[in-house]
Amino acid sequence: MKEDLMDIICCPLDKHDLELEVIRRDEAEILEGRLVCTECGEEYPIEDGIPNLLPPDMRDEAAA
Amino acid sequence: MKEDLMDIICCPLDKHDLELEVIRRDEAEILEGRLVCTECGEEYPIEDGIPNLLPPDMRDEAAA
Amino acid sequence: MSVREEFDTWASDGRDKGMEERHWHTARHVLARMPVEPDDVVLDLGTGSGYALRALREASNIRRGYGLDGAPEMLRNARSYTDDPAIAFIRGDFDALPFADDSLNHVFSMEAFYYAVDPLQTLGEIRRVLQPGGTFYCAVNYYEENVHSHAWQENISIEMTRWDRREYREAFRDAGLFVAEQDNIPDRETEIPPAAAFPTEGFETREAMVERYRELGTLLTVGVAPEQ
Amino acid sequence: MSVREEFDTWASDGRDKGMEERHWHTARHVLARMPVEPDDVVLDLGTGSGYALRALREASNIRRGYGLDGAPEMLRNARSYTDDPAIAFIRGDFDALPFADDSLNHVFSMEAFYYAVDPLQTLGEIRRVLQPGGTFYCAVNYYEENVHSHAWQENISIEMTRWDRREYREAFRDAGLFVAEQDNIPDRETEIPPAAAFPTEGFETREAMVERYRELGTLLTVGVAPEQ
Ligand SMILES: Nc1ncnc2c1ncn2[C@@H]1O[C@H](CSCC[C@H](N)C(=O)O)[C@@H](O)[C@H]1O
Ligand SMILES: Nc1ncnc2c1ncn2[C@@H]1O[C@H](CSCC[C@H](N)C(=O)O)[C@@H](O)[C@H]1O
Repeated sequence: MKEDLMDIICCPLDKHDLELEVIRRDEAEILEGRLVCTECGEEYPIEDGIPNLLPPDMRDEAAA
Repeated sequence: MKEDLMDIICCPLDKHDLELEVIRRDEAEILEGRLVCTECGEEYPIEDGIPNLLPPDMRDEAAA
Repeated sequence: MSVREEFDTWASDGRDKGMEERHWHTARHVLARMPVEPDDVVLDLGTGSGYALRALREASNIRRGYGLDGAPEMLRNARSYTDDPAIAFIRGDFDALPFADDSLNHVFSMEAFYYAVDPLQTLGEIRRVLQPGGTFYCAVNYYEENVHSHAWQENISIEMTRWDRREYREAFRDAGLFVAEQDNIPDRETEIPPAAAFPTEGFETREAMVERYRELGTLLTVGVAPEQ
Repeated sequence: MSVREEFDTWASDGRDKGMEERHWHTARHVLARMPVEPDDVVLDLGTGSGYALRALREASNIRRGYGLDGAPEMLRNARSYTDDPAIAFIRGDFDALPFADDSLNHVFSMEAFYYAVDPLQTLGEIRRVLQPGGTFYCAVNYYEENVHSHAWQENISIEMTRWDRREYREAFRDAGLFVAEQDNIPDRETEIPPAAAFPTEGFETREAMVERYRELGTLLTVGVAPEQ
């Protein structure tokens, strides 16, 4: 995902802003990282460049 | 025209309510009459059952 | 010349019925898209023969259909084509609508809007008379992208507004209407003769006629009234 | 079974591309109607292969296209089909959209909406994320009037909502969306074999297949978000 996505996405639960933590990136985008809700603290993973913003109770632990 | 039209029509100039003056009617509707604006007093003719709600400056005197 | 003078002649010529037949090819698809409910009140702007109101009453059983037109001969004819007590005709002008604020659920108009002396004023009036969430279905065959329509002005004494697709969207928005849809509705019914028959009176080539009817067809712009 | 389990298999089977090809017959007409402007941001709900975003970028040069889907295999494939920097994919659920209030100009959804666990909740979420005047183009082949679709539930582990035309309009309104349009969009491209070929695997008679594709086609309901 690219940084500009931050302008529009939010926590799926309480709709508050997210904070970006980059683990791995290339020139174009973030490949691995975390999105952390500034309100509830919930963490959403970024995997293979795709943010997983499923509500945590729908998240499957088997996710690649 | 039928009376229920009064619920919806208004003076084309100032959009105020109209008052109905019946000259001739049958069981179903008013055939000749006048619609008078309750605000500006402008008169709009009903001719052959059709109300003429053109703004007065567009009204042709030759109208049937 | 006035709307009355121009279009009364059309009505006396039988062109009201001629237009009904030709416009129906695309107007019926426009009408089919309208989200009308049985309790709705609908205005047909520049109603001509009044066919749109008759069709809406049959298909959707709307509560009331009002046809507004500036030409008394058109209205007299339209009145004679129906005895449905829920349909009524009113003489008036597009730029000074004689309807109360928020009094209508939908406004339909086929091949008439661009005759307005001041189309922005007309759009403002439409917004005024529509209830919040009410729609304006504006269908025209005369518009910029339809190059085959450009010459029509030569045969009509009323000045016609020739907007392109973008100008329609912008004008709707300038008048405070949301734009919900824009589409070209093909006329698949007008018969197109084989290539050997061209040039015809209307078209140089078969391709031109195909473009006019099957591709460009009728331009529909749908506006929605916001909360006032 | 979960969305992931059901639809990841589809993506691995190549059914994402298969759907793209089949749905394109009607989806392209739906996309063509959307009043998108070059500066708009559009969400594709249940994006599958992401074809709608690619098409919108090409046709209308929208500013950003976001594809949301619950199945990671779908998203991985969709991502591999484009290198357009204005298109991005997000894993999420229809009932808990991870988008800020008023952040989108349009939402498009083809053959996906009825998989929502709580479709009214989804509509509420769509209204929330749309800017005032923004549109929701909701296209489905699975709906009550399309009797030929009723059996589809048997082959899918996710529970599907089967509303009729009126239920779609009412649900949109209940969620606070204006209904601007409802239409059946025929599929004129799927080939229909001659009568002698019937019964086929899918249809008892040729008439049934004609009704399914040429008449019922895709049900489109267009909602518009009011001022908040
Ligand atoms: N400014 C104006 N005010 C009211 N009616 C007008 C008008 N300009 C044109 N008209 C009417 O608009 C109609 C256009 S012809 C189209 C008629 C009909 N809708 C159809 O599809 O066949 C004519 O009947 C004409 O009298
Ligand atoms: N509740 C939910 N949340 C997010 N995505 C969902 C979902 N239910 C179904 N989907 C996704 O919706 C898609 C439906 S298939 C349609 C794909 C595409 N729009 C097309 O026209 O071809 C699948 O990719 C599936 O993973």
